[in-house]
Amino acid sequence: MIDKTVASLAEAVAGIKDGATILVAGFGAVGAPDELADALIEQGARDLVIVSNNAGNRSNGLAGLIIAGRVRKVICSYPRSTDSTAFDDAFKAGKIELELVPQGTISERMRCAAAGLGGFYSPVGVGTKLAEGKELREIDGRAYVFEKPLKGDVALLKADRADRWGNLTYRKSARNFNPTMAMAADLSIVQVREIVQLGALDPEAIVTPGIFIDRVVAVGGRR
Amino acid sequence: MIDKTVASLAEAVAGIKDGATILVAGFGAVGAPDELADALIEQGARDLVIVSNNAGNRSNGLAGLIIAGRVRKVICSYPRSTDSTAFDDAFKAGKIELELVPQGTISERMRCAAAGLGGFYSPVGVGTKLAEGKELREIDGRAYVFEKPLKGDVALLKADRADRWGNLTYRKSARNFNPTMAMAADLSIVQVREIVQLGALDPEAIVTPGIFIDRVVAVGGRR
Amino acid sequence: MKPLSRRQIAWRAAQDLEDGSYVNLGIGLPTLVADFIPDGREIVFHSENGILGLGKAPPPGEGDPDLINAGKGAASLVPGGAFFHHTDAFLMIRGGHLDYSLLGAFEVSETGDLANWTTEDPDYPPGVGGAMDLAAGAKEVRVLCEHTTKDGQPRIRQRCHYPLTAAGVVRRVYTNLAVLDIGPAGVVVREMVEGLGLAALQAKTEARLQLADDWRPLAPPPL
Amino acid sequence: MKPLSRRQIAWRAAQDLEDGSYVNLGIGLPTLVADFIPDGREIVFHSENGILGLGKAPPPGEGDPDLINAGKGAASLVPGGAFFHHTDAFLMIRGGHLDYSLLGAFEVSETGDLANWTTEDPDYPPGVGGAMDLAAGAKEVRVLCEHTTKDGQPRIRQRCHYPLTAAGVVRRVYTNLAVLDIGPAGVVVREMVEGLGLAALQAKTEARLQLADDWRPLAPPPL
Repeated sequence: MIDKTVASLAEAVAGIKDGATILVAGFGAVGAPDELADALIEQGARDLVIVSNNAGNRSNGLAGLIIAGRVRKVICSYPRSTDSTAFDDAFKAGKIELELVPQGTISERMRCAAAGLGGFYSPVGVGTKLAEGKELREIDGRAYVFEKPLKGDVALLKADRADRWGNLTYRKSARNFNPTMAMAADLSIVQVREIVQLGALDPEAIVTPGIFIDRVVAVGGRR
Repeated sequence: MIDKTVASLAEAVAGIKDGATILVAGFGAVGAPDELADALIEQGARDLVIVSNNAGNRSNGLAGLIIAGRVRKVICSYPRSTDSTAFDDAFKAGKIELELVPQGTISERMRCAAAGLGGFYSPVGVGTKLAEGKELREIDGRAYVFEKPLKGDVALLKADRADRWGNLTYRKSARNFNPTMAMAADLSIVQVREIVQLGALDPEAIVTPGIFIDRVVAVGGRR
Repeated sequence: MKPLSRRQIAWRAAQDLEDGSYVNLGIGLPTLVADFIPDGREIVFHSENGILGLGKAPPPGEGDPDLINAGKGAASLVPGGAFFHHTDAFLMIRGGHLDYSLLGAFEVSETGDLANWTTEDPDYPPGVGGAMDLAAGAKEVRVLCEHTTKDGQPRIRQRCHYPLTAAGVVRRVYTNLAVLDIGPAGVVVREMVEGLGLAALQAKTEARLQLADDWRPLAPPPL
Repeated sequence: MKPLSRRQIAWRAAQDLEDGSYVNLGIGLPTLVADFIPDGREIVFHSENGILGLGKAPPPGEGDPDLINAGKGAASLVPGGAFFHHTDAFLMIRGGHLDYSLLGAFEVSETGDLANWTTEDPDYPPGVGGAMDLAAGAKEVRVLCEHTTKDGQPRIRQRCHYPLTAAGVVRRVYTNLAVLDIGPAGVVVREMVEGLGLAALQAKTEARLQLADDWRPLAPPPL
């Protein structure tokens, strides 16, 4: 029997290794797996490379990992926000590395890894600082930069509902990076509001099929 | 006001030009826009390049276009079936050109066009006849072939329900190539069972957002 | 001579959005455009975090925490709106599916180069977000900005001094003094505020200006 | 010596699918595997046309015309199943998300090359379908086939004579005479039908065989 549900947050993040590349979903605070990130602090893994759109808010989730000194590098599109002090302080102190990637390029590079492709040519960033050092190629008269797949050892995700197979649905704009990151990691872990019976999710409306998910933990929360 | 609905099949296929590249959805007979293809026969465009998974069944839809002599070339993964006599006859008579592309590569090449990318590296087909003449590249120790985007002038699609913005839902495995082809053509035309009020489709369960759709025509049919 | 207010710049840009357009509004000044769409026009607003049909900000306290816009403020969805994931949101952007991307700018060059992502302030980590994707992908990129910086330096330049977001993409600029088109003929003044002559406008502009034969006064209503 | 029936070959392959596996069954002989999954194991079957959780064929007349399998026969969905589009279906295949791809074969070489898509019959147009994707993408590719052709020619060869589907991908072969593993040590016989010696098996095999120290009799139940 397939049962990907686990009983606790500690069990959900068990076994994550030092030095792991961790995809952390969310756009700002929305759709961000804060409880899983908190559990990862407890779990103790360090020297992490984080792939995320932002770099954490206040002291929640990802910001907590940074404050705890567990993050070696952040690959993201937009580290700054009004309350991104954890990252800002670590960055100014030279304690954290930053690799800036355009937002659509981050998600496309993760999808590329998920799809088993070796890379793609993107028009985004051509002629800018962020394309420096990258292979340039003209295809049918337009200039492109070569982008490589971006894969995670682990993905930390947040969804609304799940079943024991790991099928997922989301709420509104909390979907954001979750479905792509779910596909792009070796170990995909999701926190959900609610676990439902197998067969209760509409097969036409499942956004992330369970094949991409390894562990599911219910954390409750608002609907 | 945005109203992509049109009153007739004739209006739905109006203006399609001779020589056009037409993406025709469906996997076998399921999800195939047969009524639109029939209307295209009436409309009269010729010298067409068809991109599809199969090459038509009996005398329906795409097969009808072939029988009517309107198709110059078919780009597909699997032309043969027990009832693909229209294509088989034209092929044997040397009246139609065939470009064979692996099934996943066809859909990925269309998505590539839809996503504004210049091409991608795929492991599929490496070392086979279907990769002959294609650029080969080794990336991180694995061999890939370079695949270019595949774009349509027109997409002929079939969905279950639509609203006047062109938002679409599908039924079961009739989804197949429809969502990808919808994104990959300059003019995307869909036949649907039913047109519903704007706002009646669940925004979490819309599969093809209306931005990709240009014309919607209701043809009724079973639910 | 009375320069436009920020709301008047937004009003002017809104007048040019045709009924049925799909539009992404950048953070800051472009966001105001949504408030000035002429009655009777249905415009579909796209948000990079996976929304088509972005509606107005809800009354304070009535928002859904899972529904935010690209600026991470509370948002709403209009009937006909749809949710999707980040990779699809950027497929829409990069793949040319949006009619207009309206962006803010630090600088625009006379060849349409755009600089709007970093001033290289050493006190803060840089952030690019979706800026490069939005600048590279839409059918047409338009800029809204003040004509000069706070200390009077021109923003419309022969060449950008800040790092580029994208090269050669901007087609129209709305400022507090003028509406400018950028094309093969260079920078053409289509509208100027009343009481301002070409010489006076040129004095505030580094790029060489040409006056359109059919130029008109830029005269928004009081707002 | 009693060769296995087709159903017995399928039975043998089914025994090796662990509980919780995600599996794609190729058209023909591999399709039979679904009938022989040992009790208590939950296996999720994938179909290239956008289905996870493919169930048994419905009773005649009770199928849904919109729900078919890769062979275009009537199908069903099990509780927990999900529908998705073709590009996602092949992302799962190409991206290594399937545990097993079970395929038929014309020939397999001693280095794991697979030929199963064309015999270059000049009387028919060629078709590749999803064969190359399925052979290139799954975590493990296994083949089910008769040990020899109808006229007694070996299918397990030093090198394939028919055009390749993929090079170096097959890890295990189930035939009516044996279970063979292909790896760095070459082709290793893990099981043989009772009454057959290595020399007799070698006589029906072009590739050089080695007998595993712990080889066992291949003895399926009567089916």
